[in-house]
Amino acid sequence: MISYFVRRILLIPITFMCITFLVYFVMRSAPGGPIEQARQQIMMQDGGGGGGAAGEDLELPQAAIDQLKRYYKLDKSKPHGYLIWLGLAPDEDKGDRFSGIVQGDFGRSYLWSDPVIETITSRFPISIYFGLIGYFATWLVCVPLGIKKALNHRSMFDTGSSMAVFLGYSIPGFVAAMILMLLFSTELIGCDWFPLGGFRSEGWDDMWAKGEVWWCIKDQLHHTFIPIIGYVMGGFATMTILMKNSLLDNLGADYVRTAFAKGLPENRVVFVHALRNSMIPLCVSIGHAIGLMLAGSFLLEKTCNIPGLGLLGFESIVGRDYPVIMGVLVFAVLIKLVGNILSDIVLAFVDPRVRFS
Amino acid sequence: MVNDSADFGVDTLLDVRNVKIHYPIHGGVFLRRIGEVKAVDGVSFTVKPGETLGLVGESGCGKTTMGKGVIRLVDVTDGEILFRRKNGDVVDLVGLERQAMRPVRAEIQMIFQDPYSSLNPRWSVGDIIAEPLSVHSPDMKRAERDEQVAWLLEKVGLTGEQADRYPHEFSGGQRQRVGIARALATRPRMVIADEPVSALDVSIQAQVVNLMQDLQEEFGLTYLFIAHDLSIVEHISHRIAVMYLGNIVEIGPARTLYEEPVHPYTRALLSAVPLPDPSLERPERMVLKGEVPSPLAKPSGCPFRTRCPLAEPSCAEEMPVLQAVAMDHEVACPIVLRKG
Amino acid sequence: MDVLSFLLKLVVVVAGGWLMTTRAIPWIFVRLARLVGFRAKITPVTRRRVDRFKRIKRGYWAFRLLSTLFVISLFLEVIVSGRALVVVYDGEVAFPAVAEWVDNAAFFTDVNTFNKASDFGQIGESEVDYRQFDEWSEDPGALRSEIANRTADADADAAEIAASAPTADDKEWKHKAHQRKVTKLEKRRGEIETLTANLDVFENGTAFAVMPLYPYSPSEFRHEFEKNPPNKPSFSTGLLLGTDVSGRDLVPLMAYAFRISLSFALIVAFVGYFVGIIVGGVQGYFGGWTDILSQRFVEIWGSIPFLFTIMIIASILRPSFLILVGLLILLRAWLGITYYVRGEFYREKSKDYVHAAIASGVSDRKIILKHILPNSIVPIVTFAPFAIVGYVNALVSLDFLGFGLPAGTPSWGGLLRQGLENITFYPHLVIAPVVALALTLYCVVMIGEAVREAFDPKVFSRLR
Amino acid sequence: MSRDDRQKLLELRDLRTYFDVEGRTAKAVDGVSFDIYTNEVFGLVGESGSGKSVTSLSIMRLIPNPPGRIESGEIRFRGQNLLDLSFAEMRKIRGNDISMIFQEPMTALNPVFTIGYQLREGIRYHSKCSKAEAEDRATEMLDLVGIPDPRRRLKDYPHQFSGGMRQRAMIAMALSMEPGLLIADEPTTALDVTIQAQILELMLKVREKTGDASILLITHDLAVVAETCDRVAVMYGGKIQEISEVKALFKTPLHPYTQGLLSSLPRPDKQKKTRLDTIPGIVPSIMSMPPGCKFAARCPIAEPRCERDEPELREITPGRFCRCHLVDGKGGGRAW
Repeated sequence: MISYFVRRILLIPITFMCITFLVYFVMRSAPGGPIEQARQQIMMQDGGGGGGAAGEDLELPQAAIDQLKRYYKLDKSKPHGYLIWLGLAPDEDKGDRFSGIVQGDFGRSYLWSDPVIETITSRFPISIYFGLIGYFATWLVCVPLGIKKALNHRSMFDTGSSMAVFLGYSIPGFVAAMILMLLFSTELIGCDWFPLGGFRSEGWDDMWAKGEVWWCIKDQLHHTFIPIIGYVMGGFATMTILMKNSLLDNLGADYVRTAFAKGLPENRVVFVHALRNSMIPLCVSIGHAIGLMLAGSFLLEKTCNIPGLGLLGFESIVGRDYPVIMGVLVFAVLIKLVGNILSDIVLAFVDPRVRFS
Repeated sequence: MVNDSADFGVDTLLDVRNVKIHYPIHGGVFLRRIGEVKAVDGVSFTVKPGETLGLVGESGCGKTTMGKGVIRLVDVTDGEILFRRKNGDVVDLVGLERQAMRPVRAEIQMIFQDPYSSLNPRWSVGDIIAEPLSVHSPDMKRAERDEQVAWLLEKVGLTGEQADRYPHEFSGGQRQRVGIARALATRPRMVIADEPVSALDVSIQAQVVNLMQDLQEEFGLTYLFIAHDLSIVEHISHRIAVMYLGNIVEIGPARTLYEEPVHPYTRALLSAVPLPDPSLERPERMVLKGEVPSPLAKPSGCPFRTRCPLAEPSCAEEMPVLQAVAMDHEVACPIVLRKG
Repeated sequence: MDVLSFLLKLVVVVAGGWLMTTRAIPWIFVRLARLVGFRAKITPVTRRRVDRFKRIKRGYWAFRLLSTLFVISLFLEVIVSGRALVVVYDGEVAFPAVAEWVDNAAFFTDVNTFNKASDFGQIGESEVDYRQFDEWSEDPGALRSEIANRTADADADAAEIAASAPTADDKEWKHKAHQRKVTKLEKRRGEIETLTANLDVFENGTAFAVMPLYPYSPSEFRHEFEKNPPNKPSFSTGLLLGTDVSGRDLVPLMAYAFRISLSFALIVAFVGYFVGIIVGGVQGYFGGWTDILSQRFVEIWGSIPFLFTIMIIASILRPSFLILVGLLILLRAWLGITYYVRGEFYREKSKDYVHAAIASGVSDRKIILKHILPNSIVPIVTFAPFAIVGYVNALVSLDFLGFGLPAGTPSWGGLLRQGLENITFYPHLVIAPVVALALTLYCVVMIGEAVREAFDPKVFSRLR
Repeated sequence: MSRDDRQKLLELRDLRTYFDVEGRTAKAVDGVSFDIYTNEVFGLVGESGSGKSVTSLSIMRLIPNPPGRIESGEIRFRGQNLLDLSFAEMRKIRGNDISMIFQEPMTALNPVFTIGYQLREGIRYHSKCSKAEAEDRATEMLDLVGIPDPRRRLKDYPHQFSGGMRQRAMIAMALSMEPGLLIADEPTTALDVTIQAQILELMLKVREKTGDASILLITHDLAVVAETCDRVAVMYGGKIQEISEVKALFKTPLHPYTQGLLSSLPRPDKQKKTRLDTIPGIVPSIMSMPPGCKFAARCPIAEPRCERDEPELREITPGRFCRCHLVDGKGGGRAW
């Protein structure tokens, strides 16, 4: 089993390099790179955008282009540039030091000129905040609901709640958040209860400094409510049905009959024997949930205007901010890979039968 | 064709020589080969035309793997399997390429244990029986093929009209009959029957056993009959080979083996078989201690020594070989032979 | 008359769609399958499952409804379009809507859909205004009043021109300007004459047009309203769903977006499954190192954060429909099913009926295609509806973020994006796509659940 | 000891257990009556679909519902009708007075709990003892069923046990409360012959050590019955066809079905027959049972009335019951 995990962990760098190289390659090959960006910026400043065709090279001096190329490693071959970015080849600009992802140097953002790593680490906790609350809220809803549905299979309650669950499945989380905002953040039906997006109110930091803790918490919860429902909507149908079907399967298992034959009461058989087994697939979902957390965050953070990693990724793509794009990608890939391993660890933890080999 | 067919007896149909079937086990960080399951570990026997050789043993002893190895459903690691074809050629099945194996497949067929999974649930019974025909006689006309299928169905005690039905419309015993009809479609010389009756009800078992015997007589079939049920094997077989952990421990004529078993394992196995007669005074039952060791961690020397009542320190040293105790009767246990 | 013809058209559309869906298309599929070499014969096992599916009313009717709607939507160019189905004008006959349909269906050729206005009794070199043509042909009085209006306008202008006629001592440019006005007026007079001459054709009935059910195209801007777009929905203006920020009618937008979304998802699911089944099948059937290596590859590939990657690529490529389909297939759609198919092939491969086939000398290709695949593909069917939901949502998400289909393509996600920007004042831009999306996907999920139930009915037997 | 001196432990009276399958009723158990005396091993033999397993589950009231239900009948255990008990009262009986072991030792144990946990659980539920006491009892039981190093093995999970060991653990679990009746539903079918011999021997030995439980042994294997049981009931088509002392049954089977079954077994100890005797035809489907005698269609001596009228289970000679129109008790049974 240990060798299995060692193998999995060894696969992380390989996977990581494959993916990042692929994206690096695509972005280097694509038109509209940083040079183009700089050129357009200069044109905007000079001619005010008046009739300047993008094709005219005259407006940027060759020396400047060369400098830019050098800065963005466009004068190197793609693999070489990639290795420099990764920190596995020396960077001339930094005195031939190795300085890249491996050393924790993600470069600087074009848009904000901050070090990428700082931008990401400042945004990351916000995504984690919503992701974790969302995930646990999903559990809180799905597990009891799934159990009740399984125990009342084919009853009115089951059929009725299935309708609701399927409706939840057919509406993506960000759309659900949008509906909620429409209903409860606008005057449409006269219930303007929640803010229209945002992570916190404007003056939150001031109020916090002033020690208005209650106000701050209230404000924070106020802003949290709608996005969290969006997060929950994103995964709750799958999880509820998984819980239900898994419990149903286990209730029909032979060992449940054995437990009854021992004379155990129904509650103990259902909630100890069957439930313990049917939680296994749910626990394993934690790794996937972490991956999904990020995918969902692109949409929800955009919808609810939450300045997390997802919105950062979105803005960086819109602004062609390559160092940030690559930085977010690195994070996304790492989160996903760690999530996969986490799933395996959880599985090994909850299921004594599992012996990876 | 094999060169050394000289020592291949004229009256031999199948000659299995020191066959080994090992499965590698991968493990470690880089999935290296860290060991192997020795499912079949040096098995030799011969089968004469028209006879039935029974292959018995407990689950995991390698009897099914051996059967599948003969028909090349699993890859043979080492050894030779010589087979005499209809035209008199002797081929080594182990060395044959897929393409070369194909025509031979018409002459060796197999009957499977599970009458449920051995028939494709989405095919009609007629299509199932016709498939080997369409592979081996692709030029056969549709009508002729249907005729063949109907004839085969009647041979196994079903009716030609049942060709359009699907497997789930049949009972277990009837399905097994379909399986037999499929095996006979290409008129094989040899049929490997892998526990053909153990999934069937008692009252149906006898029907299928009788059918198999009738067909053997009519078509001159040779059976390799694999089973764990000693009484059925004894009934249908001319000779019996007893397997334990990938090796044959005793081989001999059915009656002899049953009445005068020599190897301690054979004796234990026979004494464990319950008899359907409470009035029978049976000798002291020989209940074996413990269970069959995992083929992953096969004991050194004699594989049976961990459970053997006669085991001596010398048993751990080398693998016993089959030695003749009588005409056609061989045993792989030097201790018994020494004690007489 | 108007209502009657609308209802008539509606009945024709629905009945046609129904017949296509329940009769023609299944027939064609069966023929095609037999042509390719499948039996396309329903085995009793499948029969039982189909019967069970039919007994689950919700799912069955959702399937009928959705499949009919989708089949109908394949002919949207002749149902919801500003172009006429048929225009006849004095011996000129054209089928512009049909031509457009053919043009879109046969995307590899270029079918002419353009009909010059002047060829059809209207004025100008641009395309015929079919709605106006239809109005005139139904009621030549409309043309007459149009002529009257134009004449009145022209007369008024003539009077004004006459009044402001430059005298000899005016500057030359004034003369020139006057001359221009006069020329223009003459041209307008000429047009009026043409129209008057054409009045005949409209009056004696040799001009007529058949308009589609809803005579507006998704690409048309409805500027006939006084307010700047977006326009809110209202019955009085006839804008049932309102317009988007650029003034396009939401009814055709919704309809075309339905078709695009569903066909996108269907193609992605179908091709993705095709690839996934091949990969998973090869892994499961052959096993060994092929399996180990390709599984590692699948694992690495599956770790790509696909939404983010598609966003990056889309921001660079500005993808078309097909490129987006390709990207989604490449990065996601084939992956999930490989695990399943691989497992299923492993399981089926070890069953004795496969051994029997091998022992009979059946080739690998035949074993895979005729034995294992039919037995392992059936459960895959139960995943398909849920996958389709996923791909519709993926498209909506990408469109919403602005990295989806090219700007201007009718799309629910694009509308949602507009809706989010105008959420406070124009809620219809959120409500319309949400309702359309939710209803469509709800139907798909209903189908999926019914299929799952039909294939694998779960039982709860209570012990106490 | 004549049978009248012995106490009736379990009396089944006209038990009917039906299953509703796709709108039709399958009469899996259709009027089964028999008695089990204290301290005896009672065999219930039959082929698949004969209703023997459903009978045993009905006694435990472990019929999955839906689709199954106990339609009518009485199950008297020590004079008390189990079908009248509340679920709570029934639970006190299960595992305590009547316990059961199942066919599939692989799936009958919960994979995520240790053997020790599953053993202790039942002990503690019924005897309300402390955890340490339960642990001791569990260790003792494992030791009794011949599992070496029992205290350590208690910490193992079921998958770490082999099939035979799991069945031993099941027996330990079933006998830990010294039940009056042990129901063993095909306990050795999934095991090899040498292991089967071990398990059968163990079952008999352990029940003596723990307090002389009666055993209801359900099997399809007549030979197992011959080796282990005192009395036997033969089931076919959801009905008891014959009840007898084991020796008498094997000496002179009365019912044509029993006769056919016995003669179709290959007998290595006898002179070799070239062909086995067979029962023609197939087992009737549980969904469509014939109206008359369930065996009539396959019976070599059937008369027209057999297809029409269901025969009664009659006492032919004292202690021997047979459900056949044509058996009269005066040498009607054909010795084979």
